[in-house]
Amino acid sequence: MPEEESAQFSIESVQVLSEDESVDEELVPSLSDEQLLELYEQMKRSRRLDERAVSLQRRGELGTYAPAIGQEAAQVGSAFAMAEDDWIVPSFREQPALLTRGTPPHKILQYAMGMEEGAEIPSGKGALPPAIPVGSQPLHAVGVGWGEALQDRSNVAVTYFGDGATSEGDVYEALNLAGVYDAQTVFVCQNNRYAISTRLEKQTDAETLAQKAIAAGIEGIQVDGNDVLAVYRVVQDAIESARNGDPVMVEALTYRRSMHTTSDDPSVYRESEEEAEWEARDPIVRFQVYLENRGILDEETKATIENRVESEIGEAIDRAKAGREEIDQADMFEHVYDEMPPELERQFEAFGGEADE
Amino acid sequence: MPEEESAQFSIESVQVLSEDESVDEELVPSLSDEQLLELYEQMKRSRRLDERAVSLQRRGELGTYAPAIGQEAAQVGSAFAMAEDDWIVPSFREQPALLTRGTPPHKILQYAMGMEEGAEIPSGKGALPPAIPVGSQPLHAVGVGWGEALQDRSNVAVTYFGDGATSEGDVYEALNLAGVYDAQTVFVCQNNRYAISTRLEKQTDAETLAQKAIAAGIEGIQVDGNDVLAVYRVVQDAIESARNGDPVMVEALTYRRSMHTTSDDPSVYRESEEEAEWEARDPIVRFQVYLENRGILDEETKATIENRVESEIGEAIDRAKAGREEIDQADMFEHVYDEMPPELERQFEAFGGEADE
Amino acid sequence: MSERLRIIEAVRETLREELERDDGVVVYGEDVASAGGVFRATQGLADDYPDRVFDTPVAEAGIIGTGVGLAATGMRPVPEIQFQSFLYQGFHQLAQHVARIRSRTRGTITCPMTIRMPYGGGIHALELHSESFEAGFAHIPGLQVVFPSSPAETKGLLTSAIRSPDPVVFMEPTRLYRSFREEVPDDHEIPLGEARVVEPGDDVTVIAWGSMLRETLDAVEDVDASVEVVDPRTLYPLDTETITESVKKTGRCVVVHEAPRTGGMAGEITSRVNEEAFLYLEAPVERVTGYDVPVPMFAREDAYLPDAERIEDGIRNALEFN
Amino acid sequence: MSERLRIIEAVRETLREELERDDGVVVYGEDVASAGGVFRATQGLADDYPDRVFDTPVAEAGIIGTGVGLAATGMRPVPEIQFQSFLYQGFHQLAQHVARIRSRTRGTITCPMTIRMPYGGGIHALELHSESFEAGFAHIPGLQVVFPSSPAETKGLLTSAIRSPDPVVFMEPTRLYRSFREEVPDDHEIPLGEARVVEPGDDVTVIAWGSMLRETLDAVEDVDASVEVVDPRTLYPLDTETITESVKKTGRCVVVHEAPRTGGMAGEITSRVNEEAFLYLEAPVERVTGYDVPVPMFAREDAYLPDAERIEDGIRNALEFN
Ligand SMILES: Cc1ncc(C[n+]2csc(CCOP(=O)(O)OP(=O)(O)O)c2C)c(N)n1
Ligand SMILES: Cc1ncc(C[n+]2csc(CCOP(=O)(O)OP(=O)(O)O)c2C)c(N)n1
Ligand SMILES: [Mg+2]
Ligand SMILES: [Mg+2]
Repeated sequence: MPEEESAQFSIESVQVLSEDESVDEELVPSLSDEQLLELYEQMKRSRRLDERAVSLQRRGELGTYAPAIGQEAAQVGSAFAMAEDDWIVPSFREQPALLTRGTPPHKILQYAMGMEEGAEIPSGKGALPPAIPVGSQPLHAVGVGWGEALQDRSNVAVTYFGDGATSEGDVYEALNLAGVYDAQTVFVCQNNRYAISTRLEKQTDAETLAQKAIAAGIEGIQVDGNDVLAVYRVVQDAIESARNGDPVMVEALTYRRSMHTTSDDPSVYRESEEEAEWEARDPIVRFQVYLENRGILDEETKATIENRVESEIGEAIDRAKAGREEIDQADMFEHVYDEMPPELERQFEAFGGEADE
Repeated sequence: MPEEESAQFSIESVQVLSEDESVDEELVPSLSDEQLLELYEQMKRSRRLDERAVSLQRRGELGTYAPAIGQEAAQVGSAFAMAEDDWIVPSFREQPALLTRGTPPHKILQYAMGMEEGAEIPSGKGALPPAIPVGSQPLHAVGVGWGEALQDRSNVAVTYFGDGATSEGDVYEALNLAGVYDAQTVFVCQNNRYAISTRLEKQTDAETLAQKAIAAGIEGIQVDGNDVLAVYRVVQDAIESARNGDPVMVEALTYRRSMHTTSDDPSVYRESEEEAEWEARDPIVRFQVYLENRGILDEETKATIENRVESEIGEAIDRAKAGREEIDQADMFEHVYDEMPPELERQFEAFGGEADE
Repeated sequence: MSERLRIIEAVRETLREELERDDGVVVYGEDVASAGGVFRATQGLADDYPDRVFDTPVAEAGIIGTGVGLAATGMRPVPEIQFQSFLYQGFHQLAQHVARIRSRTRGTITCPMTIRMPYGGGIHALELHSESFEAGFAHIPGLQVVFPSSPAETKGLLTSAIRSPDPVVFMEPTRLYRSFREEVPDDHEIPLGEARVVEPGDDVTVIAWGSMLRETLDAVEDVDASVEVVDPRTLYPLDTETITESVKKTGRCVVVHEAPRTGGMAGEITSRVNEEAFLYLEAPVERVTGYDVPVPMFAREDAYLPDAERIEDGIRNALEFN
Repeated sequence: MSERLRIIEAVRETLREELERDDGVVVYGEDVASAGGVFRATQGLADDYPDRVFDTPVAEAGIIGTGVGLAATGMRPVPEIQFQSFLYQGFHQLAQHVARIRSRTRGTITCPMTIRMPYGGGIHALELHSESFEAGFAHIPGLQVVFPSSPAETKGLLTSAIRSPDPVVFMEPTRLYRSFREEVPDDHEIPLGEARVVEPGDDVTVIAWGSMLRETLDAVEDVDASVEVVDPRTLYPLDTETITESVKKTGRCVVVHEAPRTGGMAGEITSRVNEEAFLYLEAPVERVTGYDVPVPMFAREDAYLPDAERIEDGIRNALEFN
């Protein structure tokens, strides 16, 4: 003092594969050809699932569905960086990440069929279910990352949310508490430029979303979210840091190429030129060209992958539909409490259900 | 990109009167001798009110009371920078600011006597009442600053909250919305180092609180909160900026020298050495020496001020007590709705009240 | 000049008229301006009133909390919460400030805010898009809780809500938004706190609001008795008199709501009927309600929601009790 | 070895025992560790369990929300909310996640969390330190709502709450924290969902919980009739059977609560009594409650709170009804 700078901050931004397909070789993560192909295949699988799901919805087979088209690199790259026992804490558009973590596609479809079956966590760990309230899930991820630390385990929680979610107080509380509790938590903010119809400029005056982390005193970093290698690299580092008790927020710069959900019509609030621009930056295409240039991906492999994805998703659709035929309406009474309380039992009986015991 | 700095930030810190009484003359705000003495007198008045209130509470005359002892410069300096029609949006420890804005001390005492009378805003504008939920008021100040702008008025809202409050999601939402709405709002965060027993280090990993503003993309600045001239200077600039639609967050570095409230015993959670250190930095003493050195304050003036404050507060106590004798218990039914709904009227009658109309 | 409108259109027309009539009215919420709201309730309003119709960030505490400040400066905030369950993000602002600022300041600061939001099930939406927490809201002194059940009711009640000097939680039945049209008079105000006898009858009183009123009217057609159907319209204040007068006449009463049974408004109405019409009651007040379970996702939602059949059963129970 | 304890001490001893018994238990909240809580309920615990007793930032949504995650990792979070009204800051986490994660995941993720908090008036505290929103909590399926009314009850109920596989909202009557001592047995568990007949009687049933139970017991002494006093202890699940058995015997019923009347739990109890014991009822169920006003600041708080006198009046009304 009298007038001095008391603190300084900066936000870094990382890209490995640029849009013109030039590559920063120093930053390329060390992944085997198989792993690179797996990244590619997961992105393709997710894209195809979303496409099929949207048309199923149009035919009345699914309820409201939120496609992640355009965000595959941000999600697959980050989820791929997780270790086996790490936790994923999604919001509601995380098909690519969930598939990468091993959720079978028929479960994702069942969720979209309005079946709680699709949100089961059979092992009871490693994941929390999709949940709809925007911005509310990062706090759970902090709890998980804190709980793992308290129990001397090294697993981290990776949570996903959008640009819009950063306006919710909960997200800020989560970042701040993560810092205080040294929670083993990584925050992946997918800045896809829109919260339904609302452009990022209307959510905040902040020039980056990564700088939200500064308020919490934790690290914030930007990454090109359409560059799967950059995402993988940055999130891998973030996970390593979080494993040591230093939580990180990653802002993945991407774009929601499709509708917000199947109830939405983006033409009401944005220009098709903008969509075309981002089509040109599509994360799958960019990575595909990279793999082709590196000689990892040829037409045959591509066809094999496409066929595999196609048949898997076809089977998943059949399986999801078959599961739907079997649902028991009375199930809604079963999972509210560990033991059904008497008042609920009476309602259950009036409903026509029969108690298990 | 590939790896580049995408954004940079810094936080400034301002001091005019240093602890050793050296003065940065360039930064001294241009205030007349009368104004300087007024600042001094308001600080004294507030200190004395708090002291008397604590002893009244000890004698059972008041309920829980939250003294602002040690924070007088942060509050008086900032409130003094406001223009006549600006709005003050307090939390619950704002006696110095409220007195400076003209709230009569007997109202403050009545509030502490558990009387809503003490929270009346007779003109219906220029102030919101004290309110207890931590961190919840800044959003109101954003609404006020936004509403004034929407109605093409230039008044600003100045809101007060503590270091602890910055952990609440609401405070972050307020900062962020202020940026988005260009709200005519100034946020005065009094970092008095404690939220009840909880030290600042347990609230956040952020090294300053001013950097919370970075998350919102608005300006944040630190000021020595025990230096009334620095506070006045910084907040005056902030108000000017807010009047033009650029909200500012000011972190005033100060110390809660006394108990959290009269229900609290700080010796449970902090050392008396720490308290002694901050006694040495007392904002009133520092400013008094400055005024003496500048030859503005002599013993006689000091005595006059002390006597005036003493008798005013004595009168305020009498007046508050007299008001307490007159309260009508049935009033609680009167101000819930503009017109008492029938169910409430029935309860009111059962209570023994009589309808006005 | 009256028009045949749907509920969603009645909302829009009312907002337009109130924006026109009172330049303190400000309409804001998530996706309210550029997209006209996710149900298009506010479509076009931002074009005509660009300075008083706003998109907000996704921040419900902020939406409600800033409204308190807007109101203090003399405006009439009419925020939209995208779905009722997301008001919970701002529940503290509602309960601690919106409902209390009048009493906190002895009437010197008030909060004439109307919080509009779609509530209830029946459109096969995502989880947490189908709740109806009216009992919780009605339990907070200082609030008014209003339920339109048709386009004309929407116009009349929303007009009164916006003009009311006190805050209103305005619960719009999602599944009726586009389900039918009705003649909607111009300049229509329905006083808050007055119930409506929708169908007169002598054997049993059925009380239902919002979307459950429609189910009830369906149910009544199939019941072989003279049923009086009462729509309370506002749950706070609640028009006890109209309800109890009806029960005094019929001696039997059924209350219908979508919300879970325990703690729902049927309990409150039962209490009031007990207090005012006990000696006339020939049967216990029958409750036809949602179950004590979270509204399930849509594959099981229909099983959760009371429908005409369950309402018929309830009416028969009430009629047959001896 | 039993001890004579106050409620506040019973809370502390129970927390200590559960921390000792189960190393998944984690106790956290504002000022809970270094200061031992603003009422000293957690005093000393951080010394003995420094790795499982924590001070948190002032962030109630965070306190509740992180608990969901802690629970998922296998811990048993026992957060303290400093005063009941401040749970509202985390209401969305409670209603959207704590209450629902079991049903959302078909029982594969659960939330065995016990949220402790002081509720109710009577200690002349600041505004918003005196509320009791139990009716709102009991209306949220998935939660259990528990009210201790004495030191032994506190021990028995808190032990069961912490061990329960489902979330509990545990409402501690602030004004009874230090008001009396009672013998508190070791290793005491009271099953959730079982009411207690505190005093047997034949003429009228009075139902009261938490601090209102004490007022009721005072009132009963001055009433010239045989009064059966029932403490439901948990409002969800609610022991309908014990309540209705009592009313079947007495034919008359009074429900007492601090919360505002409209939408309060008395309505629910009235409904259940109607449904199960209608033909036994000789008088309407009488409600003795707070008024439909925000709990006023303390200069008027006593006028708000039901006291022995108002309870006596209520009992007389119930007895005299013909
Ligand atoms: C608390 C809450 N408020 C509002 C909504 C309605 N809503 C669903 S998605 C959404 C926008 C979210 O935007 P963003 O966080 O950017 O995620 P994205 O949809 O782009 O993936 C909104 C407002 C909600 N689900 N939850
Ligand atoms: C929402 C809410 N949570 C908790 C409390 C209880 N409480 C009152 S003051 C306080 C600490 C506030 O600390 P800070 O913001 O630093 O303000 P200070 O007391 O230092 O002025 C707490 C936790 C409250 N009043 N409101
Ligand atoms: Mg988005
Ligand atoms: Mg503080």
